[in-house]
Formats: sequence, C-alpha cells, structure tokens
Amino acid sequence: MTAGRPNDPSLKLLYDMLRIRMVEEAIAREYPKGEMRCPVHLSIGQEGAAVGIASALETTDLAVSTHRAHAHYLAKGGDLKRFLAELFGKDAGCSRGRGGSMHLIDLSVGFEGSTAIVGSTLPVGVGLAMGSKIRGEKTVTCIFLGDGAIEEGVFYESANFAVVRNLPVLFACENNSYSVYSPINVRQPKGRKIHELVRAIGLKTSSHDGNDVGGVTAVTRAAVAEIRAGGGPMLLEFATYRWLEHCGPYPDDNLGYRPEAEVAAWKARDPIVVASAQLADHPGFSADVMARWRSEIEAEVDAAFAFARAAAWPAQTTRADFVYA
Amino acid sequence: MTAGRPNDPSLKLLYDMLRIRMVEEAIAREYPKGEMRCPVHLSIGQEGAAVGIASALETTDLAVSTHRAHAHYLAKGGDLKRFLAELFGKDAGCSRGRGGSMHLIDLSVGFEGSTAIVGSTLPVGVGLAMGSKIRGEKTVTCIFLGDGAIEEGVFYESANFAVVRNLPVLFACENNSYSVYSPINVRQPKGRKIHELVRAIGLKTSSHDGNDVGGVTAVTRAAVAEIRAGGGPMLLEFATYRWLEHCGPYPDDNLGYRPEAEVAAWKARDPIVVASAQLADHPGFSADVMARWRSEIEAEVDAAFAFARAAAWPAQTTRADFVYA
Amino acid sequence: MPDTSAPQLTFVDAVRDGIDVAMQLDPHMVCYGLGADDPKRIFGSMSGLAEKYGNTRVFDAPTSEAAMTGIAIGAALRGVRSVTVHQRLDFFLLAMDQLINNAAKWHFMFGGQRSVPIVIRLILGRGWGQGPTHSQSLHSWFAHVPGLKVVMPTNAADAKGLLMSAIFDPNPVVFMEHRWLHQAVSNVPVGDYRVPLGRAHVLRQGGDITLTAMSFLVPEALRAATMLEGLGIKCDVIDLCTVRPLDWETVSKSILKTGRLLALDSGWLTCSVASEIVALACERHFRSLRCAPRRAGMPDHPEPTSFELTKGLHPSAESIANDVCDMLELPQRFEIAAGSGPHDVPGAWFKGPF
Amino acid sequence: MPDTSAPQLTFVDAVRDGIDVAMQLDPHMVCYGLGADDPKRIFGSMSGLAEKYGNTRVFDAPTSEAAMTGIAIGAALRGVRSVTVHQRLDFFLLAMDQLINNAAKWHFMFGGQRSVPIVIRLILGRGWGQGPTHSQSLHSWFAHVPGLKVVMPTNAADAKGLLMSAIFDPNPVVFMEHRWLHQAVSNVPVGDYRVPLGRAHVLRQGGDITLTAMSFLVPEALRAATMLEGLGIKCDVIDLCTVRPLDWETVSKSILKTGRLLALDSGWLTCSVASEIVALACERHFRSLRCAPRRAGMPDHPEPTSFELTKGLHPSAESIANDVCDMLELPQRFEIAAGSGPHDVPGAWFKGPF
Ligand SMILES: Cc1ncc(C[n+]2csc(CCOP(=O)(O)OP(=O)(O)O)c2C)c(N)n1
Ligand SMILES: Cc1ncc(C[n+]2csc(CCOP(=O)(O)OP(=O)(O)O)c2C)c(N)n1
Ligand SMILES: [Mg+2]
Ligand SMILES: [Mg+2]
Repeated sequence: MTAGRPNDPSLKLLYDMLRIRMVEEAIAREYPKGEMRCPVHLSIGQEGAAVGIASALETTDLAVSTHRAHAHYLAKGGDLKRFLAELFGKDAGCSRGRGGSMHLIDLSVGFEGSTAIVGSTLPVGVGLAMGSKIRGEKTVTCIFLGDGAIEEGVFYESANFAVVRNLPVLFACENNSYSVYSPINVRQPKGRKIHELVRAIGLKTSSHDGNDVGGVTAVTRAAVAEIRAGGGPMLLEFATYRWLEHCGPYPDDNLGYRPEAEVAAWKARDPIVVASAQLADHPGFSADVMARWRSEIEAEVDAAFAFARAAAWPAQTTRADFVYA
Repeated sequence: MTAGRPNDPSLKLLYDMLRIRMVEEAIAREYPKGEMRCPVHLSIGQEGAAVGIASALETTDLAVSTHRAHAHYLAKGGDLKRFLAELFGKDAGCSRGRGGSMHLIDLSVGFEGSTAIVGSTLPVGVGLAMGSKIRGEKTVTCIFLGDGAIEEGVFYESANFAVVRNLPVLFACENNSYSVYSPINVRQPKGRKIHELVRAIGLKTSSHDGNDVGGVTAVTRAAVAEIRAGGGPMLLEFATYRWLEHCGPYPDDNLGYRPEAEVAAWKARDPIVVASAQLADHPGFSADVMARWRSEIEAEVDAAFAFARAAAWPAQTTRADFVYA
Repeated sequence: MPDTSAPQLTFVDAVRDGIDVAMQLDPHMVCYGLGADDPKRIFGSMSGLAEKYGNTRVFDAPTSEAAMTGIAIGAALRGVRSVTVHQRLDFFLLAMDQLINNAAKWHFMFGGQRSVPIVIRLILGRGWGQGPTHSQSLHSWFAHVPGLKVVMPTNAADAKGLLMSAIFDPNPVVFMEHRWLHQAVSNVPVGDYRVPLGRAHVLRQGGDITLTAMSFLVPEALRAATMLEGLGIKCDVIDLCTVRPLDWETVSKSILKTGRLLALDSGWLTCSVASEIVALACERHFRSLRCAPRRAGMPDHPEPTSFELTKGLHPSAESIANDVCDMLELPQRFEIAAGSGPHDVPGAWFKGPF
Repeated sequence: MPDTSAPQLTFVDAVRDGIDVAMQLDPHMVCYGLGADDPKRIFGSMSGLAEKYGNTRVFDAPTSEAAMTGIAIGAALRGVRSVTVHQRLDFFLLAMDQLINNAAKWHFMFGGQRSVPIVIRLILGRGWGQGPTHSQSLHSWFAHVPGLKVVMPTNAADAKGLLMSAIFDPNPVVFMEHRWLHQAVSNVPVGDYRVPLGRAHVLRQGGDITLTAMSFLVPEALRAATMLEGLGIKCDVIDLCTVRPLDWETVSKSILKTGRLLALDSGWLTCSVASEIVALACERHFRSLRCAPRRAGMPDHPEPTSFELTKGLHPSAESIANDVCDMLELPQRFEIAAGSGPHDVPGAWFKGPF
C-alpha cells in the first residue's frame, strides 16, 4: 500500500479531515507557548463541512473565507508549512507574517484570502465570481461563511447582486449555532431556517448535515456542477459544531454557554468518527490504515512546525513594505 | 355642510389625498422660480399609500421617512406652513431651514424625521419602536420606505432585529418599481416579491394595491392593531407609481425609461380618481363637494405659500447653531 | 502646459473620455454604479458607454454601496479593473468597511501578493440646498489611511489624465469630482492620456505666499491670486491634485521660496489635509516661515440647506485674498462680491436640484 | 487630584461601575452589543449588568453594526439613552453612515429639535497579532466631524467619570477604550461621578516642553517625562481626554509657557489629531514657539501581525524622550529597553489572543 494521501475518494475525505484535525490539535497544543502570537479560531469539529465542500471544488476554483479559515485553507490545498509559518509571524508565512491566522492566502490553489471582519469577504467572493465570468473562465467561487455572517447586511446585498447577475458563486455556510458565545436564537428569529431565508433572496439553496463528509461532498459536487453550468448562485447550509473555544486553544465548556447535552450530542457525531464508521466495510480502510495515516501526518505536522519555528522573521526594514503595489 | 376636512372616514381619505396632490402640484408649479432651492422628490401618484397608511396611525404613533417624504409628513398631520417654509429655507421651516425637503420633522404629530440617505431611517425607526416599548408606551412606529431601500443591507439588519426583539414597528413599503431611473428588475432578482422576501426574514407581511386608499387604510389598520397588541413587526408592501421625475418638478416620460403603457396604466389608476369613483354613491360626495374642497385647499395652499415666502431667513449669526445640543 | 491643439472638453466629458479610452485598452475593465446606464448617465459622464461596451461591462447597480464596493475588490483580484461611481460621496459612507478594511489593506496584509486596482468615483455636492448629507467632502478621512490614493482633479485635462492613471494604478484610488467643476472646460488630449498621481501642479508662480488648494478651491485660489496681483502681491498657487500621496516636494519648494503658507481645504478643517500641510510645513520648515501659516476651509458645522445660510459658507476668492492681506499685514480688504448670479450655483448651466 | 480614599478599581471595572450607576439613575437606559451578556461580558466591563437590569435593558445583539447603531439613535430620539459596545473599533466601520449622516447631524439638520444622546464604546486593539484589522485607532476621523464628541480616557477614574458624562451628554459620544489600559488601576470615586468632557488634564507640569497625548500614549509620555527629568528636562504632560471638542485653552496655555510642542498620536499621523494640534499651535502661537513642533505616532502603514514586525511600531517612552532630546538639541539618547516581558502585551494579565 502506498503511503500518504489515498487516491480513493472516500478515504481521501477521511484522510483530509484527519490531517486538518491533527494540525489544529497541534496548534492547540503548541499555542500556549506563546510563539504563535495571533488570535486563532480553530475548526476542530467542523472538518466535515470544510473537507466535503473543498473536495468538490477544482484547484482552479476560487475560495475566500473568514476568521475561522484554517480548515478551508488546508482543505482547498493550501500549503501547510507556509500556513504554520504565518501563524508564527515568519517571512515564509503565506502572508509573509503580515496577516496571521485570520489572513490566509494561497494563490496557487485558488485560496484568495480569508479576513477577520465578519462578512467582509462575502462581496469580495461575489466580485471574484463576476471577474471570472467576465474573463470567460469556467471557475466557481466558493465563499465560506458562518451563521453570524448571515446577520451582516453585506451578506444580503452580496447575495442579491449574485442573483441579479447570475454569478457562479457558492455560499458555503457552516452553521455552528454560535457567534462567539452568542447562540443563534438571540441574534436571529427563533425558528428561522437560514436556507429558507436565502431562498427568498433568490438563491438556490438547501440544508445538510455538515458532519457527514460524504453527504457534504455529494451535495456540493452537484451544486458546483450546476453553478459551473451557469445555473446561478447557490447557498448550501451545513449544520456543524465547534469543539473548542471561539478564539484560542482551549475547550470552554466550563463557561456553560452551550447546553451540555448539545455539546455531547455533537461530539458524538465527530465527523471523523462518522466517516470512519461509514468506511467500516471499505477494503482500503482499517484501524491499521488509520494508525499509519496518523503517524505519517504527525511526521508531516512536526516537520511543518519545525519549518515554521526555524523560519526567519520578516526583516524589520521591510515593515513598511506592501502598503502600495 | 361644514367647510374644511370632512369627518366621514372615506371622504377624509379622499380629501387628504387631494390636499397633498394640490400641495405637490403647487410646489411643482412654483419650483422653477428658484425660491425653493433644495432637491424635491414629489409624491404625486403615490398619495393613496401615504394617506391610507397614515390614516391608520394615531397622532401619538411615530413615523420616519425618506427623501420622498412630503406626502408622509402631511398625511401624518405635519404642519403645512412650516413644511413649505422649510422648502423655502426659512427660519419658520419645520427644520428651521437647515434640512430642506429631504429633512422634515413635526414632533407634535409624531413625525420624527425624514432623511436623504436611502435606508438610513430604517434602523432609526426600529430604535424608536424599541424606545417606545422600553418606556412602556403603546405607540407603533411606522417606517416609510421605497423599493430601493429594500436593497440596502441595513434594511435586512433592521428587520431582523425588529423580529428578534418583537418590536412594535410597521415597515410601510411603497413599491413604485423604480429607484431614480432604474427599474426594479435590474436591482433585484426578476420575479422577486418583496413581501415574500421579508416573510423569510421573519416579518409578517402582505402585498397590496397602493392606489386604493380604502384598501390601504383597512389593511394598515389591521396591521397596526396587531402590532400594538404585541404581535410583532410587520411589513406591508404597496404597489404604486410616481408620476413626475424622480427629483424635481417636471414630468420626464420623454426620457423613455418607463414603458409608455406602464405609465398610462398607472395614471389611469390615479388614487384620487379611484377613490372618487368608489365614492360615487356616497351621500356626502359630489362633484360640487370636490370643487369646494379644491377651492378651500387652494386657499390654504396659497396662504401657506404666502407664509413661507414672507417668512424670515434664519439669521446668518445662527448658522453654526445646533451642532451640539 | 495645456496642449491648445487638443480638443476642448468639459470636465464631465473628459471623465467619460478617460473611461472610454481605458475600456478600450483593457478589454475586461468594468464600470458600474446606480444610474450607470440610465438616461442621465451620471451627469453625462458615462454617455454612450453602455451602448459601446454592453451590459456585462457597463451596468446599473442596486443601492447596496457596501457590497458593490467589495464586489469591485473581488473583481480586481481576478484581474478585472473597475470604475464605480456614487452620485454623492455621502452615500459611500455605507462602504467604509470594504474600502478601509479590505481595499486599503489587501496588498499589505497578504504580503504583497495581490493588489486591488479599483477606482471609486465620488461626486461632491454643494449649494442648491444639498444640505447636510449631500455635500460632505471627506477627503481628509481617505488621506488618513495608508493604502489608499486620493485624487481631486480641478480641470478637464487633469480629470481625464488623473482618472486614466488611477484606473491603471495597481492600488485602490478614490477619485473625487466636485459637481461644480463638471462643466469646466479645457484642452484635453485625445487617446491614452495620463497625468501622474501624487504630483501637485504649480498653476501660478509668485514669491510672496504659497496657496495650496484642491478641487473647487483651486479656481477660487487662482481668482484670489489675480485680485492680489492688483495689490502687487504674487502668489504661488498649488493644485494638490492628489491629496494622498501628498506631493510634499512641490509644496515644500514653494514654501521655502515664499516663507508663507495658506492651506485651503474644501472640507472641515479639524484633522484635515490643510492641517497636515500646515503641520508638515512647521515641522520641516519652521525657520523658513516668515509668519504664522493659516488654513481656510468649511466652517465647523454641516452644510445647512437654506439659501441664506449658505452665503459665504465656503472660502471664496475674496475671503482667500483677505486672508492673504491679513497675513501680509496689508490694510486692503475685498468685498465679497454680490456676483452676477446666486451664490449657490456654479453657473447658469446648473439647473438644480442636483 | 485623585481621591485616595476612593476604592481602587481597574479601568474595566470603572467602566462597569459607570454604566451601573448610570443605569440606576436613568431607568430607561439600555446597554447592548455583541457579547453584552455572554460569559466574558466584554472583558468584564459588563459583569452582572444583565442580571441586575434584565434582558430588556442589557442584551446581546446580532452582528449588524450598521443597524444596531441606527437603533441606538432611534431609541435616543425616544428618550432611551444607550451605551453600545464593539469589541474592536475596526468592526464599527460598518456603521459610519449611521454615525456620520444621522447621529452627528440629527440635531443640526432638524433645527435643534431633537438630540441623539448615545454612547458608542469602541475598544482599540494592539499587539498579540491583532494585525491590520483589529488595531486601528481612527479617532482622527471622528474628531474631523462636527456633531460628535470623542473621548479617549487613560485611567480608571477618568474612564468612569468621562463615561458617565458621555452617557448624560445630550450628544453622540464615541468612547474609545484602549485594550492595554483595561487593567490600569486608580482610585475611582463611588456613585455618580462625572468628569467633564472637553477638558484636557495636565498630568505633569514642567517648563521645557509640552507633550500632548491620548489613550495609551499618556502613560508612555509620563514615563518619558520621568526619564527626561533625569536629564534636567521638565515636561508638561497633557492628557487630552477628549479629542473632540479639543481643549485648546489648556494646550495653548502650556505651549505659551514652554514654547515647545511634541504632539503624540496613537493613530496614523496624516490628517490626525496631532496634525491638528501642531497646526493650531503654529497658526496661533507661531511667535511663541522656540523650535519646530513635532508629531509622533503610528508609522504610515497598517499594523502587521508578526511579533517581530510590531517591535518598536508604536511610540514608546524611550522614543518620545529621544524626540524631546532631539528637539532640545541635547546629545543624549535612550535605548529602547528590552523590558521585562514581550513588547506585544501590556502586562502579565493579558492572556492573548484578544
Ligand atoms: C464586523 C465584525 N463584527 C464582529 C466581529 C467579532 N467576531 C469575530 S468572529 C465572530 C463570530 C462570527 O460568527 P460566525 O459567522 O457564526 O462564525 P464562527 O465563529 O461561528 O465560525 C465575531 C462576532 C468581527 N470580527 N467583525
Ligand atoms: C445610500 C444612498 N444611495 C443612493 C442615493 C441616491 N438616491 C436618492 S433617492 C434614490 C431612490 C431610492 O429608491 P426608492 O427607495 O425606491 O425610493 P423612491 O425614490 O422610488 O421613492 C436614490 C438611489 C441615496 N440618497 N442614498
Ligand atoms: Mg457560527
Ligand atoms: Mg422606488
């Protein structure tokens, strides 16, 4: 059996989730050392959506994301070493240390940028899609967003325009029911379904389990094909859950802002466990395979951390660079 | 028969529309003289909505409006003399000459202000409603808006919050199908129904003929009662049509941006003609009555113009007043 | 040096021409805004473009200022330049997040990998009851922010030349057009004509005092200089053209020559471009200044609507000339002329209300 | 004069106390913002308030900055004062239209009939990788706009006293809290304690030079003054407290005494409050200035995220002292101290990331 990322599509999905999980766990473990000095919003628990969505995109398709972009960046194929170097504030970082965890970019795989202001990449993504369309490219732009971003007026404006101009854009909404510590029902009307809301704006839309990576990729694949064929913008809503605190490396269930049963129910539906279970009968999958993946990924992650740690700082003399092109 | 504004409800609606029409016609007539030196957005053609909505509100209910606020101000009971004096830039103006046509206010009748930035009074109206509710008042706040304002993100945000907090607010949307010269279908998805959109946001909502003043008042009355009883925010959409140019005193159908048949169809449904026809069998109504109203209103309008013309300018020495309270 | 063989165009036609030429040069460039293809074509500045380039490249937009700005940014990232337009600067306050947090910072915060070549046309209102929310000139805000360029042309040739430079500049550019300058006529070179950003133009040379100005205050300053010449006072009149980056070198040279500075500003003075110029002059040329520098601009309150209250609201040639006399300790004063027409319109061509 | 019998509180507790007392005094006042009643309570500044005043008066909000600002305006028009809060100023760029076109102008544009008593708390970030969009200090923007008041307290007592004045002021007030000052401790009078808006505080008297500062630069300026005292240089250190309206009288008096001015600014310098102070000083006290005035502030680029790149980014006591030495033409220079801890946190209490 070959080492590394498997070719089999379902195995690949699991592998990618596992890899992101292990990267994030490593960040959480290392973060308290104070070397990665920037806010980090970890995506542990939400890998199913990230991987499922990204796997349905071509490398040439574009993506933008939010403050919680690690999984999106990696799932889209972003470079791991340059990602970690960015968190360490190094010149080899994907944004040359200027942006940190909240500003990731890897143009080689169409990851056009994540930003820290809630909702701020939504119109940027729509603009990318407009740009692609004008240039006659067959690319689809995927805009990752959270349930909180739905509340920003600019979401509504961006979605409206995408419909008016029939742009090739996919809004991929990971609804984890929280914005920082605030549950969705204090921010949005009780009983609202996001996908129903956006249908009324004019998008094609549907709602899915974000922790079933196979389901996510299937529905996204269909959506992307339809969008690519000129079917117009869509929004897919994926229910999922963040395991750790909103920002930072620790669990925070001690704060009691999320019902214990809710937390437990979601943890029981760990997307990695769900996918593993689904693969029980898959000939290429076994506890062994999983263990080998783990150790391979561990080595990769260790090497990437070593790279990031060893990498050079940006030179002080370059501090004022890049203000103007 | 007594002179002046009739007591009979349906007659009153017609009278109020006629009065607003005649005021606006007088403004259009006088405007080219260059004494009313501020942009004016006339409401001729849209009186049915304005009067129907305002007649369903108590004087103590609150209202805010837009750039096109003349009819709303007058229908809510705003002072005619001070209104015209404002257009003339006089100190006796309702905003002491500081605001002009786009910034009207008459606190004595709950008209809390109209402003010139599209959408900018929407959250202000929601805030008024929140204020009323917190103070334990039984007031309803009516927010007048156009179909263009629906496109502003702040509309969506304001509506969302009104639902989340169950605020006593009525969004009264006059959909005249245009924003300046732009038809709604280049700005919003084809086939969208505004009331369906806002239902998905979480508001109770319905759509009506804005040129049937009786219908408007009936549906608004029911809505206001429900809102006052704690039923939560609502949006009523009224289809109507502007007769003159977007801004200024002239017709502009020569520009050809509106289909001739569309213009003709709407003009045939002049809300004043519609109401008059409905009143054909009303014992208190006749061509004579209408003629008397006209001459009474003409006298009132003439007197108000005379007042506005004769009124004093704000003193130059007061120019910097009112920056801070 | 105006090329007098070039055709005479109005400012607004020069803008149109600049967009037109740019759209020919760059087959992907787009142009949009509320009213971009309506009968009035943004005061005529977009006449014929929709017909020529089609609805994919020239189009109307919803009243969604925030999103439409972010969309320009995204398109730029994909290699599609744009000129977007807002009929009043005041409306653009809705888009500050996109302009400041995204456009101005994208190149920096992603380590120089992508830039955001967008142009945002903002039209500045004045008079005829424009009032508090249709007359703001917030160039000082934009000038405060690293990552932006801010252009304020005063004549037709510069309008075209600076706009074309702005379009092909790799950075986000805020392009501010004063409504009262729209009918100003000058010789405008045909074709691909560019005037470099970041260079001030010395429009008049004189050794006694430096007047710096932007936008509609430039013609007033020139008029003032002519009036002052009658008193034997010679002014350097500097049209800043671009208020960020500021062409300090040109301003500096003039101050070193004249030793006197009157910084004019078409906006409020507190924390303004005029404040900045005075601060720079004092920090760097303190010993060369022969008297206290001065600023003149909008009074520190919103523009009222009333015809009466807008009299004398803005600096005029007369008020500028009087400031100069005061600085030179001369007794002469000019009467604010009654003028041939009302004070609240730029000329007979302006048919209110906008 | 600090009342040393008053209890010692942190800045953030003083803010909490100010809100608490105000909410007792005004039974309709509300307090909201994203996280207002969450477990962290906006860095503790709202602890216990939701429990005490209930969900009608203290509540969480959607991420809808524009509407939430307009809603505060509307509530104010109905007699309901509010304190709203944003965890970073940068998020508030989404609400500029409401702040500038509505709040700042309502009283003026409706002829003085209604005012808008709202307070908007904006928290300023710095360090620990806050980066380009979590560290902006745009007080100069707000100071540019007539109709706004802009408060930037530096110590706990002022935080409470200025906040309470802001709450009961009839005008819109932007209240800017530097995250690094949140744990600063001072004696804070109990109950209804108000410090008037628009008055600068002279924190230290000295005849040689005037240092004006705001927010986190005030402690740096004080430290610089102490260091300079060792060289026999005596500084007036002025805490501006309110950057609009600016207390020119206090600054003016000091400049007339010292003849020297170093204006510090916690934001970018172009078109800044520091520019304004230097411009005013030169316009009005040109003959009294003994040397060229100076400014010091953020370098003219966004704050980078990298730990390395934020070293020496902001003015420090040492850099300020060096500027002063330079102005006084003294040869001494202070080394930017390595310090006991990392440069990107305010102290051990700061447990990143926010
Ligand atoms: C405009 C703006 N408002 C507030 C914030 C603070 N903030 C950072 S992340 C976040 C949560 C957003 O929630 P959601 O979109 O659901 O994303 P999640 O964190 O759940 O992935 C908030 C409110 C911000 N960064 N920008
Ligand atoms: C934020 C903003 N954008 C654009 C404008 C220019 N403008 C003035 S009125 C108007 C039309 C708005 O259309 P609608 O809301 O349908 O009102 P109507 O004029 O039809 O009554 C526009 C776009 C503005 N005043 N404010
Ligand atoms: Mg969420
Ligand atoms: Mg309309």
